[in-house]
Amino acid sequence: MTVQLVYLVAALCFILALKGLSTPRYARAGNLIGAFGMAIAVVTAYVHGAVHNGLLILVAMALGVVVGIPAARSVKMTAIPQMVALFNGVGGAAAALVALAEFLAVPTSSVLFRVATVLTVLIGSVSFSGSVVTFLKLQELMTSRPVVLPAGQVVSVGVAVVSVVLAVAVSVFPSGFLLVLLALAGLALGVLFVLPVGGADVPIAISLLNAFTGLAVAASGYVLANTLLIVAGTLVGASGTILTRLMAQAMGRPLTNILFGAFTAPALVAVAGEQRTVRSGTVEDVAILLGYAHSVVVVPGYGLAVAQAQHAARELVHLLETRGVSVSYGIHPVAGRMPGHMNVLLAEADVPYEQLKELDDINPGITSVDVALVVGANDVVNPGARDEPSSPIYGMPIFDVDRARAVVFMKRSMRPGFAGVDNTLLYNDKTTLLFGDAKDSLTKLLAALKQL
Amino acid sequence: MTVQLVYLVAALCFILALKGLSTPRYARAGNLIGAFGMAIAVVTAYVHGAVHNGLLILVAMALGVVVGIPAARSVKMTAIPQMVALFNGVGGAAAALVALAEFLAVPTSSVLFRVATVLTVLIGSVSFSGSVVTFLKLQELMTSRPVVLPAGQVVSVGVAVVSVVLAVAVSVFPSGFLLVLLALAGLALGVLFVLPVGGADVPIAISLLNAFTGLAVAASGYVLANTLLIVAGTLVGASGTILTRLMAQAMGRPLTNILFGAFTAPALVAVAGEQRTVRSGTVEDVAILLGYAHSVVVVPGYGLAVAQAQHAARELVHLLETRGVSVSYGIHPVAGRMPGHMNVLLAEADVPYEQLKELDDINPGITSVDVALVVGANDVVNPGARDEPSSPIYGMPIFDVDRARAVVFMKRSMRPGFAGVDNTLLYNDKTTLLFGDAKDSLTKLLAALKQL
Amino acid sequence: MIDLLTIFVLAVFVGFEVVSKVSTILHTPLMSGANAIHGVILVGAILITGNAESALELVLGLLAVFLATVNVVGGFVVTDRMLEMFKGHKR
Amino acid sequence: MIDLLTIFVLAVFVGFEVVSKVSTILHTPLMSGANAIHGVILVGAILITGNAESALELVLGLLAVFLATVNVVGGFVVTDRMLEMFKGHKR
Ligand SMILES: NC(=O)c1ccc[n+]([C@@H]2O[C@H](COP(=O)([O-])OP(=O)(O)OC[C@H]3O[C@@H](n4cnc5c(N)ncnc54)[C@H](OP(=O)(O)O)[C@@H]3O)[C@@H](O)[C@H]2O)c1
Ligand SMILES: NC(=O)c1ccc[n+]([C@@H]2O[C@H](COP(=O)([O-])OP(=O)(O)OC[C@H]3O[C@@H](n4cnc5c(N)ncnc54)[C@H](OP(=O)(O)O)[C@@H]3O)[C@@H](O)[C@H]2O)c1
Repeated sequence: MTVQLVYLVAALCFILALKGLSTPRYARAGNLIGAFGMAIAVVTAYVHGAVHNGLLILVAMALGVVVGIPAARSVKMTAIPQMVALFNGVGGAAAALVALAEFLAVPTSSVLFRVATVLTVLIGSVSFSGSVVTFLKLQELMTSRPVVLPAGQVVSVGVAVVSVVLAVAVSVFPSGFLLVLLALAGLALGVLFVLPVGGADVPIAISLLNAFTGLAVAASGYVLANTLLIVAGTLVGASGTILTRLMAQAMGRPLTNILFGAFTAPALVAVAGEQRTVRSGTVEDVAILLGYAHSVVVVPGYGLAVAQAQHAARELVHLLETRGVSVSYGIHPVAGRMPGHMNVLLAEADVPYEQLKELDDINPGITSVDVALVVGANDVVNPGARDEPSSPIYGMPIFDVDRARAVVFMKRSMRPGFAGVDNTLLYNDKTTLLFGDAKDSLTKLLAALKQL
Repeated sequence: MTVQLVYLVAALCFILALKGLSTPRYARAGNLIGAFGMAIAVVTAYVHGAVHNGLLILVAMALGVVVGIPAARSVKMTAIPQMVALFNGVGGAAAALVALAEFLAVPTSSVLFRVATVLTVLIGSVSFSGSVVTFLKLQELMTSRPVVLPAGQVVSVGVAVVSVVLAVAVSVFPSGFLLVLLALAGLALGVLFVLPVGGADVPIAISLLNAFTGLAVAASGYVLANTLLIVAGTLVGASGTILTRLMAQAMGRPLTNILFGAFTAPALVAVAGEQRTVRSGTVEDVAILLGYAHSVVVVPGYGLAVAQAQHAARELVHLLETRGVSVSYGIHPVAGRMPGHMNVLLAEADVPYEQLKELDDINPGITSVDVALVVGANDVVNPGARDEPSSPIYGMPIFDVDRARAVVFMKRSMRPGFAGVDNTLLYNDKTTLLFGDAKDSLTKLLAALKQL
Repeated sequence: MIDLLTIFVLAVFVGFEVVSKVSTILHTPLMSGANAIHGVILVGAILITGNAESALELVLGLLAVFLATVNVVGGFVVTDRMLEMFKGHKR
Repeated sequence: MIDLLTIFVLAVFVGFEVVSKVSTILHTPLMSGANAIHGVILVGAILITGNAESALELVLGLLAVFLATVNVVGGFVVTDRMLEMFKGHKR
């Protein structure tokens, strides 16, 4: 009874944590409340439930702490997505293992119990292997482009069918062997699910896998008849689902297209742009343009994150401000590697929160902006998304920097952005291109500005 | 098992009903879904649970239908609050009776069960008697002014203490007699709670009693170990609490002040205004003022509801529009007898939804309004709420009609509005007063306008 | 028992969250709609009466059934009437 | 059983409602915060391991405890790090 009460309090803490995390003001407090709930639940489980093997459990937990804390402490802010993916994967694996162990202990219980077991094992392993692949992709240990295996769709459907058959089989005849097979099928399914998802869409896949792990935990709650696991898992499952949908909406694309787009989309070939002329400037040109402007908007993107140029950008903005230029950052919801990622990166570089402006803050006044400085962004300023219904990214809200007085692009080449769509703004008369790695360019620009 | 599933579906319907009712678009569908959930739950309870007395139960339900439907069908829209109060009261009484009957059947169960029983009986009876008193007040079968009994506060506290003692006693020694005493104490408490609440605050009290009945139903769910009652009752309890708070916020006053204000507030005496001059106009003056205006804002209030002048107002507006005057209604959130009440009344009079404007729609453009026609409203246009920190209604958002070019007040006398605060706008040079019942005045005004 | 408590806590959150952003326009229908929902006590009243063993229980139960029915039927009908009026005027 | 299902349904609503209006700024921390919460599987892992009777169960259980601990600890710490950065910059 008291144990159950503690679990209830922990569940309450988790709800409050999610509530807090959805409002900037209480986000940090929310996270701490969540951690508190977790702490009391774990201590209670240990005190009350670790009848045997108490010491071994402690050792395993200590090992987990030794691995988890330094990893979480040292990870670079640009690498957050892959870290989240890993943590998610191990959570899924843990859920699958718990269900497996419980099944080995009491294989002969009711059908409902077996269904819950099967769900936990299957979803947990999908989540684990899928997360590992997203990790590999984001860490660039493998290509981040969509990987479409030969006959990939057929293989995927085949494995899915096998999984369902195994799942039904285990629910009917309890068999440890079949359950292990099911786990293997789940692992394969997770890999097949994530392979065709391309680089910048990976965060969406992570979010979905996060929701999956939540569901696996909830199902394991049925297996163990533990209300806390049910409530917490379901909360994460539901909120993860909604979050995934919100992200897809912020990108202006349906979820199915994001996840299965690689199978169906005609391979996008960027229209070769070499025929058209572009104006490439020197660092000095751009320094003059910026140094004598009245108002500047900086639009950072994926490239800034890759180049880790956030600190250089902050310094540049600071220098401009001391020269009396009014500067703000235009933060697109899906700029970067993860929704909201730019905010985190710039916050890390100590950029005051108030300088970060959203689409609706920037666009209405954009015509009176002297220079829009686009640092490693591309799709989020592509006028095609606004004007060309045939464009694959048509409908995604963009920063209307083509309506500013001048545009400076910092990128390394004429290659298109993530969506693989050519950007006409690169060929616009207003536009000056400054080729090179974003961090290099910004550093040089800083030096040049100081000379002015 | 199947019975429980039906109850779960019903609970789901209730959640969806509440969700629907919070968005104008799905409100009606939501209500129907709620009714559907109720229907399946009741049928299931009858089929499965009416082991004996099936026919008698049917008769009782038929009687309920015979009473309830005609009442709900025929009630005037101005009388909605008292109707809701009555329905709420009978619900609370039913919950108390259920708990009482269950207690008589099995008095010797656990303490937790008895605590739930005691809560149901107490809250249910408070809700019943309180609702009856609000009904009497709103129906004007008794004074709608706050009634402060001699030593009222002492008596209330005394009855509350007795109730708590009885509640604890019954929880410890199961005694039907004490439980009946507790029910009586609850009835007294309900009366004492509502008596000091004044006319226009009564809706808040109803909303709170609504939440109470929800809690009583939830508690009765514990008594009967019925999840549906717990979920539905709690939903109503929680949403009723939030709704009560939202209403109090819309009035710009803390809840405690609304409920217990009569005990603590210095009796407000309207500053006698006879020394100051007011300009009272004839119907013809006002007709000319309105007929040749470009833009008019009509601000209806409590008085319009009392006078049932909504149809006359609609006709007037229509006539003005055919003369080319642009007219909109300014609907204050707490105008009328109930929050949102004006919307219902005007919707009944077939006023197009789009003409109903809120504070934020009207106030920014108010300076270019030629005439603000205030029909039976007072507090919601009192500039004191905006300008005089010492005013009891300071902080309530108002329509800034004093900034319009001219103001016409339709009321019967110089008496202040509900809050008992004098309104300086009545003495303003811009203001023309048209004394008389709102419906009469509007009808005469219509006739005069047709002569123009 | 603890499950019922969990259900209670979760239902509190659902109620709070669902209603917390509603606009004042809908306060009246929402109040009366919620009012109709607590008429679900009718289910309890039927169960009690259906198993009543003494005359007193029966009388109390039948009274509860009657009152709860009034609450349910009246609540839903009056809410529907209000909302019907709203509906005609929207795009 | 049905109680657990009710709890599930209610928790779904709570999750949906609580998260449905969050701004994109907070998507990343919210994702990683939710991630930490599903590490509650640690509770299950402890219970399983604490009652393990065969060596296989014990090994599986301990592995689960280790992995779940990584999830919990890492998740909360990384979320806190992110939010700490946000915090310094607001009024
Ligand atoms: N944030 C999310 O959650 C999320 C999730 C899924 C999908 N997406 C998608 O990701 C895209 C994000 O748009 P975005 O404008 O931020 O990025 P983008 O359109 O992918 O463009 C990034 C640009 O940065 C340049 N770049 C790369 N590395 C660089 C470096 N080291 N230095 C300088 N420039 C570099 C690239 O050009 P070069 O190669 O020529 O240098 C590229 O044009 C959108 O299509 C969005 O839908 C985002
Ligand atoms: N709506 C809600 O939910 C709610 C809830 C609680 C409290 N309140 C409070 O109620 C007040 C509502 O403000 P309000 O401006 O609508 O009303 P009000 O300030 O109470 O004023 C109503 C006016 O109507 C006049 N009147 C009454 N009967 C009339 C008739 N038959 N014909 C013409 N005029 C008539 C009265 O003056 P005469 O007597 O001189 O005619 C009175 O000045 C606010 O103080 C608000 O805080 C509202």
